[in-house]
Order: sequence, then C-alpha cells, then structure tokens
Amino acid sequence: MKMAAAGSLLPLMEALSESNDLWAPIVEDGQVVFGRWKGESLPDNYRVTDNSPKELLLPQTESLMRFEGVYDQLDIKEEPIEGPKVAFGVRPCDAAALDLIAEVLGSDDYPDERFGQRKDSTTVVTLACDEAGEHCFCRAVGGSPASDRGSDIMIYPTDEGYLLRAVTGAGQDILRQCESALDPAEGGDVESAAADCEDIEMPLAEEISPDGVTEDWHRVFESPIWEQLAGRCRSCGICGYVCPTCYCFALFDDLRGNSGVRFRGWDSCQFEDYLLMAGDHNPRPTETERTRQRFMHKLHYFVSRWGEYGCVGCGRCADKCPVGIHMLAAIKELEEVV
Amino acid sequence: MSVDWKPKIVGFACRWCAYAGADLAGTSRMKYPPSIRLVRIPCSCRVDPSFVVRAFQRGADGVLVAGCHPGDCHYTTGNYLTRRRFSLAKRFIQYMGIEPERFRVEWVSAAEGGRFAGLVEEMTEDIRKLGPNRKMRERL
Amino acid sequence: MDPLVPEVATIRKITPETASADVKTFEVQPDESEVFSYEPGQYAMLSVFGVGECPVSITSTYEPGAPLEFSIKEVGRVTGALHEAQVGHKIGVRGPYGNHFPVKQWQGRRLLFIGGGIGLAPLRSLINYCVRSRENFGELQLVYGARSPKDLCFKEELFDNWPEVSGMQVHLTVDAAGDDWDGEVALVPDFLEELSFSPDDTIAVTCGPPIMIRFTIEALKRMGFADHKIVTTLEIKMQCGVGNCGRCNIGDKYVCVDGPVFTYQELSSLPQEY
Amino acid sequence: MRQLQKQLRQEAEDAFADGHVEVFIGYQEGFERARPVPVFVRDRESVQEMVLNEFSGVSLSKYLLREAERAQEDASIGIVARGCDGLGIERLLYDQCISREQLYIVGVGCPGVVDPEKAAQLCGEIPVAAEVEKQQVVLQTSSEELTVAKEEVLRDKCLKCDDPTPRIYDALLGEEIQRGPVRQNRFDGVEQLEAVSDDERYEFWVRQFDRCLRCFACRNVCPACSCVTCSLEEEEPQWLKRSTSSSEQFMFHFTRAYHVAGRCVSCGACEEVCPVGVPLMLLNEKLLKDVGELFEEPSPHLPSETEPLGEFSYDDPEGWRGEAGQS
Repeated sequence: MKMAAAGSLLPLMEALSESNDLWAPIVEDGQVVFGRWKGESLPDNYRVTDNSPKELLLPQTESLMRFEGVYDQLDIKEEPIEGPKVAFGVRPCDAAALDLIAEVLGSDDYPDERFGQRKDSTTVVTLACDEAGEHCFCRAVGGSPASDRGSDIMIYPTDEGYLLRAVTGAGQDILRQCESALDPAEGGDVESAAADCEDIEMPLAEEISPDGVTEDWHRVFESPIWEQLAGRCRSCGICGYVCPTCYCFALFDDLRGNSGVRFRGWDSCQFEDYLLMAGDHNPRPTETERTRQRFMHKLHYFVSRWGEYGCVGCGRCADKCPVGIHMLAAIKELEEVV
Repeated sequence: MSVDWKPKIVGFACRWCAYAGADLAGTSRMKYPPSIRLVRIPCSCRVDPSFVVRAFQRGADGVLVAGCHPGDCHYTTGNYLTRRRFSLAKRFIQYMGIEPERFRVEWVSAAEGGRFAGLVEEMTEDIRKLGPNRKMRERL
Repeated sequence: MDPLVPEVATIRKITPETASADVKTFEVQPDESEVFSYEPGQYAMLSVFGVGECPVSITSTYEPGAPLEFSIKEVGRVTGALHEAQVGHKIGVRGPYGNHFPVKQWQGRRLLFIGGGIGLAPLRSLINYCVRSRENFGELQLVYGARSPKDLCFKEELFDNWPEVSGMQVHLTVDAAGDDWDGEVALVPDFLEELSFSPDDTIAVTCGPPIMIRFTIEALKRMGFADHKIVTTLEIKMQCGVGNCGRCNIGDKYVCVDGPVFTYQELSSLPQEY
Repeated sequence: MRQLQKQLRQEAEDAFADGHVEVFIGYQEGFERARPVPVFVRDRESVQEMVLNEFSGVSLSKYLLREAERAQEDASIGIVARGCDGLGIERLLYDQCISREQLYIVGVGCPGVVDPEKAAQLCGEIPVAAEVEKQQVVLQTSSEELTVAKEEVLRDKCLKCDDPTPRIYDALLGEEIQRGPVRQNRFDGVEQLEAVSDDERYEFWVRQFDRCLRCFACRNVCPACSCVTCSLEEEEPQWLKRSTSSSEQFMFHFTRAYHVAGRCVSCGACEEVCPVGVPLMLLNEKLLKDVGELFEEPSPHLPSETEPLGEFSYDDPEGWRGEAGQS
C-alpha cells in the first residue's frame, strides 16, 4: 500500500493523533526531543532527536510491580502497561535500533514481557533521511538512510512532498485510518524515492568500516588505544543514555512504610558503580576497562551473540560526548592495530 | 480541594528552643491547629536544605524550620550558619516554584510558646488558602 | 508474567552455619506453587522487598516436594537484610537460572571437590546429588577449608554424613586453628597439592574466594589436570538473571545464562574481567 | 592563536626538558573537524600533538583530580588554562584537592571559543579554521572566508565571560585580556525567571528536568564537585532515589546546584556538556546572584579563602524575608 502527502506531513500527523497516542520529534526549549506530539509540524532539518525513541519501549524508569508488606503478608501486583502508541518521524537508524534491542529483550529464553508488549503495540512511522548529519554513519554498520527495518510505515521525502509505504499489516491499518489526509500516490515511484535516500552522501561511512577490526579480538582487547581513549572519559552516562541500542538496566526498590515499588531503570556500563560488588570488588575499575567494554560490546560481543553490530550509526554518542570519544575514531585506531 | 483536607506541615525544631517552645505551648494549653508534625533536631543548622525538598516530596504542604534566636544558639554559632544557609535555600526553593508561604524559617525561644502556637496557626491558614501542595510531590 | 517479577516464598527454617552466624542456611518454600526443579550449580534471584535482589546459588539438591535451601553469607545490603529475616518471613524467589554442573557427562568419572569458606554452598548441591546417585560416579574426594574451625559450614554433612559415604573421602583444613582443632592447618591449595590426587579420569570442581580459586587452579595444573577438567563457578553482580540487563558479561559470555559454571578452558579464552 | 599554539608547545617542551612535569593536560585534534579533544601528554616527543585554537575549549580543570591522584609525589602536572579553567583550578586549590606546587599552569588570555555548531549554521559547513579578533570572528571554510560578529558564533558561555585570563599561572600565552565587566546583563535570565509566577516557574523546571537523563555529566565535569563519594550515590541514606520521576529530578537538580552554592566558579562546563540542554547555569547563577546580594560578595563566583556558606557575619540579613529576587 502506498500513499502520498503533498508539501507537509502536518495533516497526516493531525489525522493520526485523532485516534492514536502520537509521539514525534518536537522542539522544546530549543532542543529537538522525541516526545508526546503537541500539534506542531516536524522540526526543520532535524537529524536525530537528542533522546532516542527507545524510551517508548524501554522507559528510563518504570515500575515493574508494587508490593504491600515487607517481611510478612506480602501482596505483589504487577504494574499495567500504558496503551498503544504511534511513533512518528522516527529515523531509520532508530527504528532499526528498536529491532536490535528486541533481539536481546525478545529472545526466546526469557522474553521481556513489558518490552514485548510495548513493541507489539507501538506503530513505528519512519522518515527516511534525505541528508546525512555531521555525525551519521549508519551505512558503515550495515544500516541505510532508507532502511525499513523495525518500521511499520516508511515515509520517503521527494521533491513534491512525501511518498508513504506500509511495511507491515499494522502499518497498513494505520494508513487506512488516515486516508483522508493523504492522496493516492498516482505515478509516485516509491522505489526511486527510496533509492534517492539510499544514495545520500555520508562522508563518515565512506572512510571507515568496523568490518574485521575485531576479528583478532584478543589483540584488540589488549590494545593501548583503550587507555588513550579512556584518558579523557568523564565516566558520565551520556553515550549509553542517548544510544538507541543500549538497553542495560538495573532493578531497584523503593519503600515507604510497609509498601513499595520495584523499579527498572537504565544503567550505563560507563558508571563506576555499574559492576561494583558487595565487598568493593570491581571487575572494571577504571575508565579504560569501561570504555573498552562499551566498544567491544558493540563491535564484537554483540556480533558474536546476535550476528550483527550493536550499533546503528546514529552518531548520537559522537555528537553528545563532551570529550569527543567517537565510535568511528575508535574503529579507525583499531584498524591500525589489526 | 476536598472539604476535609487539612494542611500537613513538617516542622524541624531545635531541641533547645523551638521544641521547648512547642512544649510550653502544649503545657500551657494553648490552642493551635494540629497540622504540624515536629521533628526534634539538635540544632537548626542540622537541617540540610535537602530535608525540605524531601518533606515536599513525601507529602508536606508546608515546612517550618525553627531555631534559637540569633545569639542564643546552644552551640554558640549554629543558627548563624542556619541563617546563611536558609537565606539562600529559601529563595532557591521558591525559585524552583514552591510558594513562599509553604516554607518558613523562624526563631522561637523556649519561652515563646505563644509565638510558636501563633506561627503554626498563621502558617496553617496561609497554606489552607493555597491548597494542597502538588509540587515536587512523588507519586510512588 | 514478567520474568523479573518474583514469586512470594516463606522462610521455613534458618540454620546458622558458622559460629559467628555470618553464614546462615535458609529453607524457603514458594507460597503459591511447587518448588521448581533445578540442577546442581544453578542459582536463584532472592528478593527482600524494599531492599533489593541478589543472585544466590541453590545449596539443596532437587527432590520433588523438598524446600529450597540457600546458604548465604552476609556481605551486602540484600544479604544483610536476609540475615535479619526471621522464620515465617516472606521473601521473593525467581529461578532457577544459569547453567549447571554437567553431571550427566560426568557419569562414571571420579570427582574432586575443592571448596573454600562459603564456596562450599554450590558444591553441596552437587555433592549431595552425587551421593544420592552414588553408583553413577567413581571415587569422590572433598577438600574443604575455612579460615578457622568456627567458619566451617555444613558441619553435620562434613563430619557425620559424607565421611560415611562409601568411596568418599573428606579432607578438612583451616587457615588458622586454636586448641580445639587437631586437623590440618594449611591453605586449601597447599593442602590440595600435599594430598596430591591423580588427574586420571577425574574432574576437579572448585568454588571459593577468587584468590583461592586462582591458586587452586595453579595447583591443579601442576598436578596434571587438563584445563577442560577443571570446573569452577563465577560470581558477579547481576540484576536480571535472564540475560537481558546486560550487566554480567565477561567478553561475549553472560555469567547469568552462560554460567555460572565454567571450565578453566572456557575461562582462559575470556577477558580477565571478573 | 597559531602563534600561541607554537608558544604552548615550547612551554610544554621546556617543562618536560626540566624534568619536573610528568603529564601535560591540553588539547589535540579530535576525530571530527573543529572538535579538539583533551589530551594527556606524557613525554617530550608527544608535545607536537598539542593544539590550541579557536575551537579547543573543553573544560580541563577537573582532570587534575585524577591526575594528581596518579602522579608521583614530587612530579608536577602541566595544564593549559583559559580563564574559565583558571577559576576551576582555583576552586580545586581552595578545596585542597591539589596543591599549587604540583601545578604548572600555562594560562591563555582567551578571546572566546567558537561554537562549531553555530559556525556550521552560518557557513553551511563546519569551518576548517577560525580567528577571533577584537569584535568579530573570521571563519574559514573549505571554499570561502566569512567574517561574523562574535555574538553570532562564540559559545554562549564565552559571551558572558568576564574572566578571560586566569588569575594564577606560571606562564601566560598571549596578552592578558582585561577582566569584564562584560556581564552587566549576566543575571538577565535569572531575573526573567524570577519575574514569572511560582506556578509558571515550577512548570518551567518540570519541563527542563523531565528532559534530564541523569547521566551525571554535569557533576562529573564540575570543578566544585570533588567529593570522593558523591552524596547522590550514597545508598544509606539514599538521598537520591534512582527513579527519574519529576519529583526525584527536582531532588537531583536542587542538590547538585545547592551543593556548589557559593563555590560555583561559573565556568559553565555543566551546561555545556548537558546532552539535552538543561539550563543548569540558570540554577547556578540564581545562587550566585543571591550570594552576591545577601552576603555582599561583589564577585561571588571568584574563589577565595572563605566560603560564603562556611562562615557568617553577626549582622547577616534574613534572606527569607521578601520575595525571590528582592533583597
């Protein structure tokens, strides 16, 4: 199913918001963030939002359950999950990232119910990119500016407006819902619109590729580059928190009197206390081990477990890292090691 | 606002003065609203401004920090530090959006039972007009 | 049901293991369901509500209808809260998690158990498994040490039960002893080398503090044990227990699902981040 | 600046040649254009990697904490310091985290640092080079040269700076640039916020704090946040719950700001590193403004022997009388 929108996506968003909880890139105090839609057009020239849409599926903190009583007469109630959502204007890298997280959290052994339910009830409407940002490198890690991975509907920008294509049945249903806001895409060539996006220039991705850099991972692991990169690391959690594929979480309890809540919340392997155990033993005690862990996880451990990079090339970490610890910089230096 | 809502005030009271003042108000059978819950502290300078935020988080509609009059501190200078600290903190808490009536710092001596009762009455009335506090309130 | 939400269980019995009671064994029975079936070496996540959760290896050996047993040393917040709990108190349990000792593969082999301190806890499950199906295994040897005689865990089994098992020998040692001890005084790895076991057709399983494990492995290698015949269990901080929270990786292995049981051969191909 | 870079390398080389400097903290070219990154030069040969240009502005002072811990007892640490880092270093000195004898400070009279994103907006690409002149900045792109006003292209924090030259240094690169008063409008933002109603102000902060990711970058770069164990990570008592509810975000931001009240040097590093643009300086500057007003500190952000909250005067005002913003 394909449809077209001339000029603006606003009528489509308005139609979508009528019967859906619509989330999209919005401008808030000059920042472009992914949040609940407030009736505005998509921000001009946004590349990716500051925060990634992963928080729709894996909120930064959520309560898993409530309990009454502590040591006695314990009563546990699981927390219900909020209703379905439409995530609009997601970039292809971020949509793919949702799929990537689902590899882990949706794996057969212990599927994460809460993540799974949200994933099933979230419709992802992806806007293909017609320009790469300063930090973009999706193509270097197997993605594409026109990729429909993880998306229910694809929107391709064209000279006249936009062409829409339903990728999944859920996408089709949603498109039908707002047919009135769209035109039939007569003569619109979705393939060529997609190909145009596919072909955009992406200077960073042309130069550097992670392929093969971790083949001899023992050597990579021992490389002195980690200490150099980590020397300037501030041990903050920016990289992991803005990353659309980082999914690490912690569980923690909060107690008031005799009742409480067990929360699940994001955590970052860059924090000093991430792996700190009772008795003060820390297997990754300094920035060096922690920085190495982050890169090794994305470039090697994830690959060996799930068969692909744990990175979609959105460039947020590179953009937001206060001290320029860049995924591609690490890869470039690793290439020299290999 | 529900009809039977009554303000909840958390009071941090120095054991040497304000707490004794509250005691005096009680033993003298002075009438004041039962809206305040007193926390006895060794000195007003024991109160970290985070306590005030915590009280608002956990459901206080108002917070009172009460210490000895300047010059009367049992530990000589504790309340001078309180004065500096809360001069700043009071403004800062208001800057974050809490109405000024909801947080007060006052000096109450052990002999000022009446003053203590009056303060609680005044604060209760001010807060009653504002209604329940929702700001900074946690929803667990 | 979300895999992260535990089941409510009741503490049925608490047994102090050591003289200072810094190790206690808790008998735990789920309130709503049967005890899940589990293998030696597996662990469960235990919750004290309002405090948190931590992974604890299961010390008992599965038997339908029997309660779960956990021997826990007080080291952190959750274990501290568990030590404050009383009989009848409610805790949370979820599991069983992780891999287990490959007992089926070990049939007919001789087994050498080497434990230190509370490290005997996961071994106890294995030892009792082997004792129960005694005919399936060759000779059983246990070398166990603690800081002092007062710190020896599972005394009844150590002194009364296990020595009576045919073809099983128990060798005890302590780091330091008073007048009440006429046994061996030596560190576990030294004692082990002194006893000198043959590596022929033998699997060595060692659990204990990291430093003990390190020297024990060195001793075993000197005794001729091959890397894949040395088995140990790892301890690491965990949150979910099910391979989702990302915390407990060592290289591309997750201790929570790929472990906690590893052979030394597997460990030596992993980064030294544990 | 090119001249200064040459001088800097010379200074650093001499320091290594003397043998007393163990590490020199400065900048090197980053992976991306116009984004130099911190570097820790540990030998004379690597001095040539150091750069100093219109883009090298990442705050460095906080690294001294870690380097001082690692350094040999009698060795000293070299550091390049613009005015803002100079104040950060002073902060660490007054807090006795490091000692002056340990430091070899190469000061820079700083004309301001170019914000590469602002520059990209103006040029259509990240510029290759820039030169900050008296009132304007010349941006060099791959194809042209563009002259723009300082206001258009310097980092926000530089536009409000009145301490361009460090107050302490062992060597100074370039001319000393006289102190302000540039910031006559320094508290404009705070005053605007004070002027709105309590409810509006609350809503404003809810919105700002809701974006906060709790990455703690603001704390980690702050030269006034030097506690070995941060109260925000304390588990008993747990001051800050790990939930990111609006309520806890207030606790976090209140605590972070208030714990540096009277000690903030207004270097702006916290706001600069924030990945989601929380206007942290609006919090810090409110406290600075009030410290100035209440305790008659003419330049409350300048570190000194005494801390406004560590001392008192018998005739201090009761600052809680009156509305926010009034003295």
